[in-house]
Amino acid sequence: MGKLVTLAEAVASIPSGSHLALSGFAITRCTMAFAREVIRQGIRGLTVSQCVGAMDADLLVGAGAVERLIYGGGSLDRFGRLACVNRGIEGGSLHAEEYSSLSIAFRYLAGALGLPFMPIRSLVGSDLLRQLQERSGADVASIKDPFTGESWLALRPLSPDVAVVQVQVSDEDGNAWIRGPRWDNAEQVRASQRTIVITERVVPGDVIRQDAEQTVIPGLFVSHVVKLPFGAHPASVYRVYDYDAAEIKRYVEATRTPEALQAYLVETVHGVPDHAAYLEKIGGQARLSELMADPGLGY
Amino acid sequence: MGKLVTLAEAVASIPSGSHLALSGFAITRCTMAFAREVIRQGIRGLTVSQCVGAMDADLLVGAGAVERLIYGGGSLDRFGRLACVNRGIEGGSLHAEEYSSLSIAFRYLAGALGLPFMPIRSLVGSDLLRQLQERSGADVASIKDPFTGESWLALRPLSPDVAVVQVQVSDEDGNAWIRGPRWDNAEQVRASQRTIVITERVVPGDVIRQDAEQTVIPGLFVSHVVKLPFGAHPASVYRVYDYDAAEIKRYVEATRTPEALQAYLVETVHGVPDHAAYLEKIGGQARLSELMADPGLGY
Amino acid sequence: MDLDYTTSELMAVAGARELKDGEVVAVGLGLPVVASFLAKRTHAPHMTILFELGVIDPQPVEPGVGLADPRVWYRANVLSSFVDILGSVLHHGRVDVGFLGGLETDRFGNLNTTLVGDPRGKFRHMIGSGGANDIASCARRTIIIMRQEERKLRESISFITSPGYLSGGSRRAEAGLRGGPSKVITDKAIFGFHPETRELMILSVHPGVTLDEVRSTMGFAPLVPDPVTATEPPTAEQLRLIREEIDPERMYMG
Amino acid sequence: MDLDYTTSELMAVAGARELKDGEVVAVGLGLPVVASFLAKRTHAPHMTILFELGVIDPQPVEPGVGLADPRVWYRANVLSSFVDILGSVLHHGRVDVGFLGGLETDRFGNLNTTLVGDPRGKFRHMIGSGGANDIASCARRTIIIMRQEERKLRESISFITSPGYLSGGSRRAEAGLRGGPSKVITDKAIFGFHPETRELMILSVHPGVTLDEVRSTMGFAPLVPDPVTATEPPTAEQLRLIREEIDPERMYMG
Repeated sequence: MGKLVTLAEAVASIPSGSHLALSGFAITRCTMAFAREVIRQGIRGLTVSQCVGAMDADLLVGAGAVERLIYGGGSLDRFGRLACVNRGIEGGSLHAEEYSSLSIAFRYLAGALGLPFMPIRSLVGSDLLRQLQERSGADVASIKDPFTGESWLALRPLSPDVAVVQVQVSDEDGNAWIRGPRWDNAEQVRASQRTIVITERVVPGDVIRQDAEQTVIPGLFVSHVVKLPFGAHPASVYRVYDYDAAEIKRYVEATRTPEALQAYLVETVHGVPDHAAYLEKIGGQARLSELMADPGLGY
Repeated sequence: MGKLVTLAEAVASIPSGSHLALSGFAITRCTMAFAREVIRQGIRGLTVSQCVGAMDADLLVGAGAVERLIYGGGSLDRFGRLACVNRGIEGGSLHAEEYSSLSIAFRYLAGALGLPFMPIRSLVGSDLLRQLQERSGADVASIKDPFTGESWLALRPLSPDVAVVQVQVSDEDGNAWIRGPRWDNAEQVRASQRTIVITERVVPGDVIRQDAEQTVIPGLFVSHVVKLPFGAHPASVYRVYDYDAAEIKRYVEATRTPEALQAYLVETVHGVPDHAAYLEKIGGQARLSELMADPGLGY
Repeated sequence: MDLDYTTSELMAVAGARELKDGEVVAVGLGLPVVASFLAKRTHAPHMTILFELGVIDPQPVEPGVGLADPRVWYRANVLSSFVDILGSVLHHGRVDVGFLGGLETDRFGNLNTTLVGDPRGKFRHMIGSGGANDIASCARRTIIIMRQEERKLRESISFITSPGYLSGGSRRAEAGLRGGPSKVITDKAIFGFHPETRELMILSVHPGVTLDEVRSTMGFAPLVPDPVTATEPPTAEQLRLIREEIDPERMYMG
Repeated sequence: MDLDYTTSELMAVAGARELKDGEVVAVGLGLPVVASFLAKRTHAPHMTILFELGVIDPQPVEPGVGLADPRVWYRANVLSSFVDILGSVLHHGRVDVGFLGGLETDRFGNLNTTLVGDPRGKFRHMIGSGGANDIASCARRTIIIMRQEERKLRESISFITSPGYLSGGSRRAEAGLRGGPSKVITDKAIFGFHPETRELMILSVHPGVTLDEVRSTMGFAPLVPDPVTATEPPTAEQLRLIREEIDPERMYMG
């Protein structure tokens, strides 16, 4: 029952066509090494969901691994927009279902708690709702409050096959802490059939047990634990390392055209066998040392 | 805008007839000093809610302050049952609405998130549900899942006037940490119009800001902060002090008859002007020192 | 090691045997705690133990007076909330086994912990549900552990706090409830439920107990197999763990 | 202190003046951050600042590149989640002010951050909603801050990401939405909305800007009061706080 595996082994557990909930938010705690390995293994036809679209989803879309994206909009913060996602939507190759942050969070929450649907005040009156309603087999419906008779919008629960969550600290059973805000990650884990934890540090279970209020991910939800320092690079992991601004800028440049992206993928994904080789490629220890978080500031 | 007040001032903000959500669970983190002051000030006609009925609710019921109890059953663990609650139910003087732990938690959650109702699988087929349905203006209804057509039970949200929560640590604005399991407390705070925090320790805001993942109660929900060491006595506060077994046994004895209870109330509530005098009465520092939690074990 | 054992020890061991490795178990206090920790320390090391108030997989070093006692939370992996445990684990459908005690049960495994009749013909209010109704409604299966007396195993109970098979047959599924009770473990016997009628039936009688003793301490006639087998006694190692490690102060074992 | 000020500084100050002490404010990045921190350090010390991803009342010492930047979370009182901030604060109805930027808005304060037309007649996909739709739907009032250009203040926008007054009048309330936009702050003027028709109307024009300049940089004719008043300029203390403490690197102020 050992859950501690290599990244390649964890990724190999994911069939093409799966629905993945990814933990990234813009440029922080993105599952970047995981996304690169998914591309390397040729897994395709994925459905990807997250509240706010992030660099991990954008890279997977750019590499053609994603068929369907369920999200609340997103960007790379000041570095730019999600160029691959946007090109996919504009060209029609990506089936994107666009919500707001809360409506995705509520869909995860409904999935987490085993609820049949979730009422919400958002989306009403917007073209986001109009687009969602026009889809066949819509995931939105209207419902009447049995107590007041008032009409409400209802959202269908999200139940991803796998949540993939980049965390700071985990034990070997996947009991994991998340430092900083957790955005949708706790609900993603609970809504999903199972979770893959990608962790910067593995600590003995005794450490987790000393401060169990911090355990955002209980091990019972977790199928695989991957120990992978700098697993979010070039995104940041709060209290461990900062985002790599130069490398994100290079990504933004590379995603301006499909051709440039192909060259980038050859260099950073297909041309390196694994995460360790990737880290060497982008500058190795010298570069990574500069990204290490200040223990006081946390970034 | 100073929120830091005396217990008497915080209690004086509560009109008779209010709905209070209390933080106790059986014999831990019960709002005991608060309950004693409510009785002292003669506040009556309260509605009290909590997932699992605890010693704080039982004392308030015993003193005749409670008209209506919305709860999921409860006890004093091995020390005994909720004698005052049970006598009130058996004699018809207490209007008790009985649910399960999860159904109360879901009613708080719906109130917290601004949802019109909450679907649930529990209660179905039970006499708990039958009793609730027989009430006029029932807080349960049936609803159809708009996606599958399946029938579900729906619960009305709970929106207490005031949550009263006994915590370990708070700053002056009411940003508070809860150590140990939190049972329904986070949802109680968010479902309520406002919260009174009763805290064992007040720390500078800077301390809270160093570990803000622990902040279970954001100050924006809080109207009053009361610094009150041993505020839960004779119940326990995890990592601060243990329950006082002898004193709980004395309570159990005192609640066997209404007459004994009156004598107990005179001695521990009406006969002492405030919490400090209560602590002297039950044995003062000598007794309290024995209850202090072992820093390693937390109890 | 004294291989004589008490009926409490036999009940705890029988409960432990019902739990499989890797299962997720929602546990009430008392014998279910002993049974669960015993299973986890023997054949089911990867079992997950849940307490409703927000505790996962504690490692107590002292027994507690109830779920509210921090002794029972000691060295947990997770300290969270009702919504987390009863919502995202139990209500989601992830609990394999719910382990419940009860004051009264009937032929179909319905449990009463709310209102019991007293000799004067009045009702006494007891402890109500807590998480018991949720567990009985949402777990994949439930195991009931209780002392066997005629006034506890009744033809009909006065209040259904936690539903079993309701009035039997397919009534439970028709009400929209999954799961249902799989076993009732008493101090006299282990019972199951008939796969179709859902009536209580004897599976094994404890060593030293006669079939008549089982029948005469119940308020109704259970289904009886022929021949009746004997409950497997505890092993030396199981007894050692209970006595030396799990409940050395005999707090749970009475 | 140089009392000359940039239009960005004027916009931030105008935004800050809209916020009252004790209010709860949901903030997007950029000018809304500067306006909110400015208000909190001057007339509104008990204001609560929320970032959707789970951050309450941070005290940054360096500007960040966006909400995903830990610089922006520094010394927060609370680090939690979308469900906590957008659910139990915003959706519950506790947010007084939502502070939004936008790519395009129309006469009724509807906002588009999803699809904008490009010169070739195609649509370009932008950033979508994030929490903006939730804030526009659930806050008691919203304030929009954006640069004023004819292609940004349009007669009709191509996509409503975040609803304002929809097609005006009582349409928003009829759709079941509370609140609505109260102000649009641009680099030329401050606008409000007519209390009945909900059309955009000029409230004040910035010092040095003519009414014609305001009109000629919009795609439709706003309601115009007579006489037109001038926007109050920043104070020396407001400028000092922005320049020395809140955004010394001019990261938000452009």
